[in-house]
Order: sequence, then C-alpha cells, then structure tokens
Amino acid sequence: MDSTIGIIGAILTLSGSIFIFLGALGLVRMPDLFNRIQAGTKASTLGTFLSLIGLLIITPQWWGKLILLMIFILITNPVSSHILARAAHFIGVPLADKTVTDKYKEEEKTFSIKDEIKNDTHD
Amino acid sequence: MINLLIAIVIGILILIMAIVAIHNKNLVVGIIAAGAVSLFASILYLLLAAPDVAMTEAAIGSGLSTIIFFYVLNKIKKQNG
Amino acid sequence: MVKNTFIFVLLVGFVFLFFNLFADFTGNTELNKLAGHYAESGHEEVGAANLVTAVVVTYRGLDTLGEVTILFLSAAIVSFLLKIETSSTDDRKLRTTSEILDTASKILVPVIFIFGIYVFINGHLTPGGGFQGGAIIASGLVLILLAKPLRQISQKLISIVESISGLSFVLLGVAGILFAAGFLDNKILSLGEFGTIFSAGLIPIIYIFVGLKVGAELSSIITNLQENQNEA
Amino acid sequence: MENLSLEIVTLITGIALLLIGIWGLLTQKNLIKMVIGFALFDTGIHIIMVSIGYVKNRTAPILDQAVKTNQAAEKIVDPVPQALVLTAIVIGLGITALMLAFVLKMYQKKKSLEINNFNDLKW
Repeated sequence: MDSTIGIIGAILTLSGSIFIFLGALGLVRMPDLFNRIQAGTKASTLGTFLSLIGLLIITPQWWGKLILLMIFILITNPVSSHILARAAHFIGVPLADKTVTDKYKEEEKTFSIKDEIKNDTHD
Repeated sequence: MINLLIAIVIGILILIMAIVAIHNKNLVVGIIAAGAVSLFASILYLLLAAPDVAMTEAAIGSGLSTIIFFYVLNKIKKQNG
Repeated sequence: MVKNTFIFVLLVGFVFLFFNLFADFTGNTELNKLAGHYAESGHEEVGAANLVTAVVVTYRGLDTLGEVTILFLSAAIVSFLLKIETSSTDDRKLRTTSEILDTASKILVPVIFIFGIYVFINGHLTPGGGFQGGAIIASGLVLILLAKPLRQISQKLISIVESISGLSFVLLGVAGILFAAGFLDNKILSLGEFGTIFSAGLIPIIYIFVGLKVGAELSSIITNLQENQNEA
Repeated sequence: MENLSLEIVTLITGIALLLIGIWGLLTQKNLIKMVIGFALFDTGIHIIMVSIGYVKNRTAPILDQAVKTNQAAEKIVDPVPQALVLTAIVIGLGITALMLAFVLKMYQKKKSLEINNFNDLKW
C-alpha cells in the first residue's frame, strides 16, 4: 500500500520533470521571443504543478506549504511572463516571419490605448 | 557524488557568467549576468549546507541588487536624453 | 602598456597568495573548538533550534548591531546624496501599467508581506530571520512600485518604523545588562520549551525588530533610487 | 580526481570569481562596470568563507527531528562563517547602493560614465 502511493507520486514527479524539459527544449526550438516565452511559461507551470502534486502524494504532512506554493506559482508565473512579453512588444522586438496576426497592434490602432500619465498617486 | 557533479557544473556556469558580466559591451546584459552569478551562487550555498545564506543571497543578490542597478541605469538614461 | 603589465603582475600576485593560503586545505572533518562549543551547548545556553540565529543574535549580537548601523549609515548617505537634485519635474510620458499586473500585485503584496513576517518570526526555528525577512518585505515594496510607478511611498512612515525598531533593539540590549548576564543576553524571558515558537527567550522579539529595521532601510534605499519619488 | 571534494570545488570557484572581480575592477573604464566588478568580488569572498566552514557529509546547523540535540556536534557544519556571511551580504547591498548613488552624482557633474574624464585630482 505504502509503496503504491510512492510509485504514483514518483510517476507524477517524473512527468512534471518531462514537461519542464519540454519547456526548455521549446526555448531553444521556437522561432521568436513571444513563442519562446509561451513555451517556457506554459510547460514549466504544468511541470511544476505535477511535481508538487507528486510531492503532496508522497508526503501528505506537508500539504499546507505545498498548496501555498501552488497558489503562488499559479499567480506569479503567468503574470511575469505577460509583463515580459508586453515590454518586449513595446520596445519593438520583431515577430517571426510566419506570424499571421498581431492582435495587440490592431487593438492599439482602433482604440488608441492611452499613452499618457495616469494620475493614480492617491488611491 | 551527484552533489560534486552539480557543484562543478554550477561553478563553471558562474565563471562564464562572471566573464560575460565584465566583458560584454552592453550594460543591461552585464547587469543581468551579474544577477545570474548571484542566483547560481545561492545554489552553491544550498549544496554547502547553508540554507540561511542561500535565502539571503537569492532575495538580495539576484533580486534587490539587480533592481537597484536598473533604477540607476534608468536615471542615467533619462538625464542623457 | 605599463598599466596592463602592472594589473597582470597584481593578479599573478593574488593567485600566488591564494595558492599559498589554500594549498594544503583538504576540507574539514570535524568542527573547531568554538563551533563545537556552540553546537554542544547552544541549545542549553540560548535555546534556539537554528544555531545560525543563535550566533547572529546572541553570541555575536554586538556585531549585528554594528552591521545594522552600517546599513543605516549607507541608506542615510544615499538619501542625502539624492535629495538635493530631485526638483526637476519630469514630463516624460509613461505608459499605463497593464491591468493584469495591477490586479496581481494587489493580491500578491499582502501575501509577500505576510511571508516576510513569517520568516522573521520563525527565525529561531527554521532557516530565515530578520535579514531575510527584511529583504522579502523590501521586494514586496518593489512589486508595488512596479505596478504603480508614480505612487508615493511615505518616507516619514519608513523613518518612524526604522527609528522605533532601532531604538527598541538597543533598549533590549541594555535591558540584558540590567536583568541578565550582559548586553543582548536573551535570558530576560524564560527559555521555554525547546523547538516551539515561544522559546529562546528574547531572540524572536529582537529578530522582529532587526527585520523591521532592515526592511525599512532597504525600502528607503529603493524609494530613493526609484525615479519618480519626490522627497517629503 | 580522488581528492576533489565539494568544498575544494567551491573554494576554487570562489577564488576564480574573486580574481575576475578584481580584473574587472582594474581594467574596465565604465563606472557601472566597475561596480559590477565589485559585486562579483563580494560574492567570491562569500563563497570562499562558506566553503571554509563546510564539514564533510554533514547537514545544516538547525536542530530538529533529523539532528538531535545530544549528537549535534557530530552532525552539523560550522555555523559561525554562515552567520558572518549572512550579515555581509546585506551590507554588500548597502555598499553597492552607496557606490551607485556616487556614480549618479558623478554622471550629473560631467555627463559621462568614462573614468578617464574624472581627472580633477590627477597631477
């Protein structure tokens, strides 16, 4: 009984590390910066989640800290990659040749995203 | 034994990053490479059984120090143009 | 050319020096006498499970006071140097920060602050302590400034927190002279049960003050170097 | 290879990092590059100090279920260098910030980051 739980946890942790490896492979293989950010973020978020769930199955007495870690990764990982991609778009990092559409640029044209100082000093 | 191998790999990475940080002409690349040196050094501290030092180095060396460098670089660029 | 030769000679000299210093260093196999004493009787004399904390706060407490003072001094000089020239108002257009970062920072900043407080309250039991907790709190402040670059952080609040915690640190040390064996002795309160949160006498209280002081000093450095801050 | 152990590897890394820091401090002409060299020098010294305090095959100096109090002297590494390095890292950040503030003031005087332009005290 005990060993089965250990094996299930080990399989989950191993599959998590496989996803992280795929993310690292995507960083090398993808054509431009935005695709690389997507590959790195999505694969590594799923991989970290699977690893942490595997740890949760193996050692259930750590559940509090592990669930906090999962929530933290769930918030920080997508937000940071979103900020990186946004900054790269603003300083004009070129897209790959095969790119079909650039939604952000279209939206910037039609709605003219505000480019002025926001007065949010007191809130 | 595996710890020794990890330490050798991390040590080589630290030295490469340090040479990049000194030798690269672009200041932004240099600052980020110096932050990476601190991040790898915190892994070395963890291998050397010093978790307190590893926490401090990860929070200060690679977080706050890099941010301070970028703030100063930003101020200099703003005065320039 | 002369200069390059000089630098090369200096580097070779350093290599020679370090080679002589560490040529027969083969790694330790046992602790030296001082560390052996700390390891054997640290839990009876101080009561902290984390021996690094015991060394930082009690055995070498005076050094910690000096180092916190040095940090205060460097923060004060930074704010002195940058105070005079911040009159030029800057008309450069800033892009609005993205909504996602704004919302996420509202969720994350309290969590980061609570984590920093957890780190320095549990400094005598787990890895961590005042210095790490202060750095984590300052990182939370960096996240606030990234989400709203124009937000003014109150310098007055930072300086009040810094002064009160520094003063309390010194007063607790003096109380050690009056009520216990010496400066910064932690036996004013009872040592408690080893390994629980209310143990190790005065160490958690001192580390809370050290954490607040370090956090306030690092925050002051960051807000002074950040671009759009006006001095109050 | 047989006498190559963990603390020797980290000691060599620290010394090499320190030498790279000194080299950068002496050869670079840009003020910010000199500050980066000083930060590397700092990190090198910290790595050297922690690796001198390491004892073979022992764990971190924290007493818990794994390290009982009566056998602590045989199981933990030296806590004193770790405590010194802990504070030295924080001081290092303060010194770096101080040097960067000076760099900023010097840039405001001469509008240049080149060290050769600051020759007011040269004779």
